[in-house]
Amino acid sequence: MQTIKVLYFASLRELIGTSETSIEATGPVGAAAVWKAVNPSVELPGSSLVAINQSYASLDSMVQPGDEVAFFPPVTGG
Amino acid sequence: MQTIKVLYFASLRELIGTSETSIEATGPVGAAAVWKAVNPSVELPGSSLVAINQSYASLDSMVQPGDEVAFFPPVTGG
Amino acid sequence: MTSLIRVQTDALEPWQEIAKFQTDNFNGHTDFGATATFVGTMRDLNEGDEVFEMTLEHYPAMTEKKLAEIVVEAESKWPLLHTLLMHRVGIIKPADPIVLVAVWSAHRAAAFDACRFLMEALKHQAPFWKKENLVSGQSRWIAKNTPGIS
Amino acid sequence: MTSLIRVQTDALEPWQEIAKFQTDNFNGHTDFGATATFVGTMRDLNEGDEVFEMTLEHYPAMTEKKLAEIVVEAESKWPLLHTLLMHRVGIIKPADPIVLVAVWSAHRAAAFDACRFLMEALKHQAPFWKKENLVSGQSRWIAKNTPGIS
Repeated sequence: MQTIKVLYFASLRELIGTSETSIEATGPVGAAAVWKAVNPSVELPGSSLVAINQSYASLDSMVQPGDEVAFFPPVTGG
Repeated sequence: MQTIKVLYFASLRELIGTSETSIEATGPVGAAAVWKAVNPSVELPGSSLVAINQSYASLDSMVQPGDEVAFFPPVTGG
Repeated sequence: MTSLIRVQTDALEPWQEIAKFQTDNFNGHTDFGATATFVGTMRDLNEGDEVFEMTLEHYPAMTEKKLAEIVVEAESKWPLLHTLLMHRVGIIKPADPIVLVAVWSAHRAAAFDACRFLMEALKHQAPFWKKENLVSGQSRWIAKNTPGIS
Repeated sequence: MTSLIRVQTDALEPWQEIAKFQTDNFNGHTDFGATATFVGTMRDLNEGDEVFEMTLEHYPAMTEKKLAEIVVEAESKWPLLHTLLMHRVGIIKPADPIVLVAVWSAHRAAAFDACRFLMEALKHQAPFWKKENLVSGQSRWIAKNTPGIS
């Protein structure tokens, strides 16, 4: 059993009310399923982006135990 | 009778050996004819540019008495 | 070849930073003929509303990784000699510089192209988010960037 | 709106000039979100030959007129707020900055496009000529510019 770290940024951080949480996992789990596991009652906003270990991924991508997964809105830097 | 000022720059200045000369004119004369009048024995190099009163012109353009006409090679600033 | 990437909460003085980067690393070098730079500065008006200040949030570990990736990508596409990339985070006030991109190359086409590429890649990929605090007292997250092509 | 065009024999310090132009004319303004700049610097190698120094000649009355025209043209094509254009003439040594173009606009697309347009227009239209004095002792006029599009 290993931890998957879950991060939220910007408007998603405010929507969830926290910047970080975690779940325990014994095997790979889809990014969408990670969201559902930690936020069972909140739908992920449609324009949201996902990163696994600081690289862009999709909701279908598999998150491994020990990974860091982040959910955030479209980026607006520069 | 009025003066037409003739200027040369860069390699054309060196070709002619002077930066400025002039001719007298009573009426309009083509830029090519101005060159011929002041440099009867030197052919204008093919890539040369012409400016009349500090604006680009062509060899067919008419130079008026009192005008300034300049002959120079392609520009290479910046 | 020198590349410097920096994300900072301190005020950014772009022209001083460019001059310093050049002096520190390659002053007097005769291999670069072209330097192209871009500076993005905070405006006090957005979508018709007066903006009092902005909060710039980022995802530090990913920002670092992503900015390094886009610099490597630019260096693979164009023959760049040096690259400087700086970005503010935290509280930003109107007229504050937010982002600086500067590239040095032998010729101008590469410098212009790479500078613009870096700026667009940064805006579309680097995990920064802007929240506007309006003069009216309201605040809002900026939903998306303005287009980079007119 | 401020435009400054200057042709000078003195050394050109581009980053200081940009900072000074901004401080003197529109420091703290909140209407520009984008500044794009280009600096052209003398290299010591051209077409395989080592260049010792360069002589930059121009046609003063026409240079002034032509540079003013291209700034007006850029201002008619893009919503520019400020434009700075500086060019060296006389004796130039390797690593010396030769030309500086800087534009300020509300958004980045206009700033990038206008900066590049000004640079290309300057190179193709402004009556400057470069003569290279080679390390070998020979000297030669540069026949034409390198292309601006890669």
